[in-house]
Amino acid sequence: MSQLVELWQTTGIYQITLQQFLMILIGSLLLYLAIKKGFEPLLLVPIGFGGILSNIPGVDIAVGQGILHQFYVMGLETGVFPLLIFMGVGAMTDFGPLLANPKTLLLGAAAQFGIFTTLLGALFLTDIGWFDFSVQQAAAIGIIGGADGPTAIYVAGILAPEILGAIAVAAYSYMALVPLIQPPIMRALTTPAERALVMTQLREVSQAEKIFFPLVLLILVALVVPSAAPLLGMFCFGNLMKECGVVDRLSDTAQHALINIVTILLGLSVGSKLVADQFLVASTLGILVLGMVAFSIGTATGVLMAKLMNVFSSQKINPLIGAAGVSAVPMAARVANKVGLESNPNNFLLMHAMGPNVAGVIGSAIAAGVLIQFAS
Amino acid sequence: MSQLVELWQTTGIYQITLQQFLMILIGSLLLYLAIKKGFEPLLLVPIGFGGILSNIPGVDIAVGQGILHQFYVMGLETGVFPLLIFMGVGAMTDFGPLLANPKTLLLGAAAQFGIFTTLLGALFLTDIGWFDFSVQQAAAIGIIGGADGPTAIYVAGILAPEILGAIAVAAYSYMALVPLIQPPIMRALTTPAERALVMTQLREVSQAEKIFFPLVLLILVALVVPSAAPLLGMFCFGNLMKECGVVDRLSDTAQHALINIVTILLGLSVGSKLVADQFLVASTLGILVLGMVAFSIGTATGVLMAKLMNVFSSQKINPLIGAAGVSAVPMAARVANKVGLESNPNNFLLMHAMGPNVAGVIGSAIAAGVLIQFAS
Amino acid sequence: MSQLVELWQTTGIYQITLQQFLMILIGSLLLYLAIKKGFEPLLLVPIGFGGILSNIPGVDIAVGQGILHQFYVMGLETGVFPLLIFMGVGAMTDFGPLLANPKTLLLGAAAQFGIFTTLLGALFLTDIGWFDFSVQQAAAIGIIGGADGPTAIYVAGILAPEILGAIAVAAYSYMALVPLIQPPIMRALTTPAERALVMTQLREVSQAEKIFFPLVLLILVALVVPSAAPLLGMFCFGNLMKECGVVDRLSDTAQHALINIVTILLGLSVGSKLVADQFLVASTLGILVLGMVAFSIGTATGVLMAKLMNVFSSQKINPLIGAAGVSAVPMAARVANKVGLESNPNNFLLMHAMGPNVAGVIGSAIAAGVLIQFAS
Amino acid sequence: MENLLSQGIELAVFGMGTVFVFLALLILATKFMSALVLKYQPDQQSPKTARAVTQTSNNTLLAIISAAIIQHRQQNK
Amino acid sequence: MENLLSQGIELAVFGMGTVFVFLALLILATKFMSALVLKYQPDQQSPKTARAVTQTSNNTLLAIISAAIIQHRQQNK
Amino acid sequence: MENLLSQGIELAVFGMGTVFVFLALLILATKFMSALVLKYQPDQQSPKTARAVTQTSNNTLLAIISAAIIQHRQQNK
Ligand code: NA
Ligand code: NA
Ligand code: NA
Repeated sequence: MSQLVELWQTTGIYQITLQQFLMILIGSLLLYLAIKKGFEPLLLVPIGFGGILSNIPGVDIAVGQGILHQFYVMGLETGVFPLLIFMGVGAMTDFGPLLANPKTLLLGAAAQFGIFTTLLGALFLTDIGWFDFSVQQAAAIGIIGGADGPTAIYVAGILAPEILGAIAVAAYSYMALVPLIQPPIMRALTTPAERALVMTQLREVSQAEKIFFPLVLLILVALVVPSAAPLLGMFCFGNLMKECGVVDRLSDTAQHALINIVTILLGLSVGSKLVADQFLVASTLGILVLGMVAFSIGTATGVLMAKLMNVFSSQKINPLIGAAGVSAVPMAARVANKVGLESNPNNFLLMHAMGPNVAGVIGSAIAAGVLIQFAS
Repeated sequence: MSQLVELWQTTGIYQITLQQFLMILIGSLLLYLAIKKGFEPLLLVPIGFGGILSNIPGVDIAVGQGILHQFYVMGLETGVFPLLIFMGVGAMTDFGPLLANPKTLLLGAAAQFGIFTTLLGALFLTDIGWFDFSVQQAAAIGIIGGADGPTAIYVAGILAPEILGAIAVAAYSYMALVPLIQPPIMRALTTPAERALVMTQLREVSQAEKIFFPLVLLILVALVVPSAAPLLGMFCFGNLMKECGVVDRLSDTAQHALINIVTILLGLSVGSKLVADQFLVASTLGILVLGMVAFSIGTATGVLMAKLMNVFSSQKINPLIGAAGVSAVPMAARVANKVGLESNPNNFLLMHAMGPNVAGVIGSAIAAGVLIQFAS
Repeated sequence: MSQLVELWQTTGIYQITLQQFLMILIGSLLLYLAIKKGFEPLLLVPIGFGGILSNIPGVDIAVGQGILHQFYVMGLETGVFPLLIFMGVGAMTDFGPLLANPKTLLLGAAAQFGIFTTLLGALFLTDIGWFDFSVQQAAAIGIIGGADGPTAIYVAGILAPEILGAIAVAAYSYMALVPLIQPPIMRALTTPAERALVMTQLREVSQAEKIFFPLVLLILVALVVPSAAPLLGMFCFGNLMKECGVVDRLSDTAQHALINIVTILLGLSVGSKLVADQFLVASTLGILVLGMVAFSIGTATGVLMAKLMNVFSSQKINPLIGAAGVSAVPMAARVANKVGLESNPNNFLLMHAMGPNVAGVIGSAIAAGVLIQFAS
Repeated sequence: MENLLSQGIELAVFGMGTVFVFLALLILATKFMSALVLKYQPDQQSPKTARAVTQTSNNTLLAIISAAIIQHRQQNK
Repeated sequence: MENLLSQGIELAVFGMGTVFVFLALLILATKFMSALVLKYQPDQQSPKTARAVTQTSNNTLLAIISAAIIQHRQQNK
Repeated sequence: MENLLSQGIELAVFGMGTVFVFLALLILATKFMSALVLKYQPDQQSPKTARAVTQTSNNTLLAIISAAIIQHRQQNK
């Protein structure tokens, strides 16, 4: 009889806490959003499933010798996983539209205002006593506004691993919500005439320019913001492998087998940070709200910068593509295209928006470098 | 001259022991069985070759800083390799036939009798003084009867790493021998009329059911047998990736590049446990014999359970598919199909046998969870 | 204001040293050679890029917790990366031409003279005080003459990791320079008539011979030079996977996803040894010169051995294929073919040269084993 | 040693019991899930089929292109 | 706490400043690089195009082979 | 330093000797193995060829299917 009691005490029904139950629901919600609603499924399926696994009572999965904790120690504590993802993303990125119209890089800069105003917002909320964020945490929260998953995870892993789970969930959820978040802001800040503006077609970009660009970018990073070099270095390496044309088999692997393997392991590792006692804290709510603010401000400043540039330049740009400066590649560029088509059915902005879109990746990586340098 | 002697003393001819020579022969035998006889070659080629490498005299390959020992420490001591394999197997598993006829899950339960009777057998042999197995070792030996390679390796790695080599060799050898071991038992326990029984065709299973099943399974594991959650969690994760339809690139990688890489490394790691002083012990013989007993009992109880179910149910099932409950996917299901065809050339049991076949994977993983919980 | 100064001091422009600047130029040179000139791009693109990353001032990339240093610790200090590459190379190697004409193995032996004379050369330069190489370093330098990248990196990683960067750069650069280095030597040592010699067509080799060969090779290594067993063991394992025909999915992965992933990581790891303070030392110059000498001597002794064999044998061999004995697969074999065609447009030596070519891989791995055994 | 055997018997009984209870529960849960799914999505078309259709069209497209090229070649002969 | 906010403002100002300065420099560097490339390789044909051509030929080849097999089959009917 | 050189010479002699002895033994072992194989499996057909045949049939099949689709299209025009 006593053995039956012992057996009963090993079950999850006996051991589960309300918090764990809630987290399993949240993990299931992430799976629902990913599978049914198509929210960034490549990351949210592993994160959501990992979150469920991490909250199973009575077994070490996300702590100690548990497999998800091992993945976390191996790849997130070391920064290896986000950097390898960034290499793969580099190998999938086409800088052609950016090279054809380099001034759109400024849009990628402007959209990073979201990062820094959110950082200030987090510190303000701490100042008025609503939350208790450190500068490191505030910086990690701000980077959600960079709208770039691996960058956010990399920065959070270095500056504030204790809130990594919430940050990753916020970053990927909002990236998926870009088609809902951005259009109202874009419409509010532009006139129909501005949205209908047709841009001149982009010039052809030569292979040589595409090969030199990642090297130019790398050298500039090395000279100006070395702390961004791990992120942008791996990104440029991936891009060079793609463009140089002599290591196609490596580039293919970086874009497929390697990035897929790392994505699975990274997603599960992030899921391991959804253990109830780390995730179900008041600050998570603050992170989710602040992340949304960061996205919205970035969208707005991107659009406004485009309008400002039109004041000074004769070659007009459609301000909608400024919103793509937050990154969220390629979702934000598609949104710019869609909103543009609403005002003018012959206005194809997709390729024009790809420039600020990849510029936003560079911009937020630079911002990440500054934050790591000064906040750590 | 003294240098020539020194040189001679570095050769393998000078250093090799009889035990090492024997183990090299055993490794070669495994390669022969794998290559010429088609015995589970995906595992037995790496295991056999790793076994030869591990017994090369005068060089550290399976110990110290040797490469195979590094693989072992990295992937088997941590449990990472078998769990990743299980994820890949999950991504290759189709639960359709099981969902169409869920009561065949009971066959997957019944076939696990082999595990526990073998555990008792090992302890009985210890009791009468023939061998000296601990409870942990007995449990690890029993799990051979689960007829599931990664489960056996995972359990042995946790409970009894010192006999991991023998257990893995036994598990994969007997899985390959299923077409020889099972048919006589199946024929002995059934009448020709029973074997000729044609089952009604399985209903179509919807995509939604296939998506929900791994989640239902996971939640039930979490609530009832949390200690089985690492194994079945990774399995369900792989299966969800396959079925959800939104992360096909991850599912493809889990089924190909990732599982292949891990299979190579796992096989070599297991091979590192074939070093002479660990493998050439009396207990290995006991393990081989007991493993065979475990398989046979599991086959028998699977068949008998099917007959028992037919007593109580109106919708009859062909008892041959009970034998597929040991798992050994998909070999055991094919055997059931083949034996069925002998009695009735129009009796296609393959799809019907796939249900108990994958049920057997779940059953032995649950058994593994119980053993890890109570024997470690 | 003081903050602006602080900001300025974080820039690379402020922190960069002349040495780092030089190393970034050298890294760029390697990229130029790889991309524009086609010098072994699969390795020199990652090595060159890694070299640039490693010399970015003010950020830890190649030291401490930096990503490239982590790759180095993970894969080069342990020997895992070169051994996995060797496995993949084994899975890509066809021993058919060698099996059809086994006596060409002697050419693969003769070409290793370059290794040992260079070792002596390095010690002689130390003796006369020009350099200060230890026996370990001299051995690692000599192995450049083996013309086999992973072997050179494996040996250097064990015997002299401090000069690994220079050795890898030399090895891959000279392998790429084979079409320039070898032909003058080959022409100098042969008469036009010798070069025009047409060899008899190779016999068909059966599948069974191809399956047994890696096992015969492995057993012989185990018996005679066990210290070469990690290298040749992994090589034979890869080859067996390819030839046995029952593990094609593992063989495919070893030849593609796995070797590509490891090549990326190995290249970056080697790049991490191009940090200025390790690479910009006098000994690097010595290594580069000695490596060139090693290649040249190996080429010469290969050709001379072929001529010597013709003295004693009735079945003549074209001495040009002796040069392929240095390995540098398949470049050296192609060079032999090309030089042969110059003297006789109907003289197709490619397949004949593949025999000594792969024999050279075996020969230098054996030499590596001896050096590791006696110099470490 | 007696102790070892009795420990084993206990393990076997509880183990086999857990396996049966678990899989019996899983039968119930699976049937319940299937019933729910069939109730709320009676005629859901699986995405797999949709994909297969696309692939077929692609193959058809390929065949058409091939045919066009063949015709083109034959005209140029 | 005052200190925390002022630290944040400093970080925001320097951070946003660095981002803008960097991307502005990158515009200049990119334009300079493109100008150099276009000056020294005005009509360089990209290897991608070359590869695409090869692939097309391969497909054509495939179509030809297919056609041959089809013809062969029809003749043997 | 004298010692260093003599150590090197010893290493070179033994090393080169080992390489030659090993590869000479490998020649013998290989010839012996090939002789054995040819004796016991004189006319073994390699699985590679079998596979190639299968592949060819697949391609033929593909061509047939393509032809059928083309014909079908032409009839429907
Ligand atoms: Na961004
Ligand atoms: Na089983
Ligand atoms: Na060589």
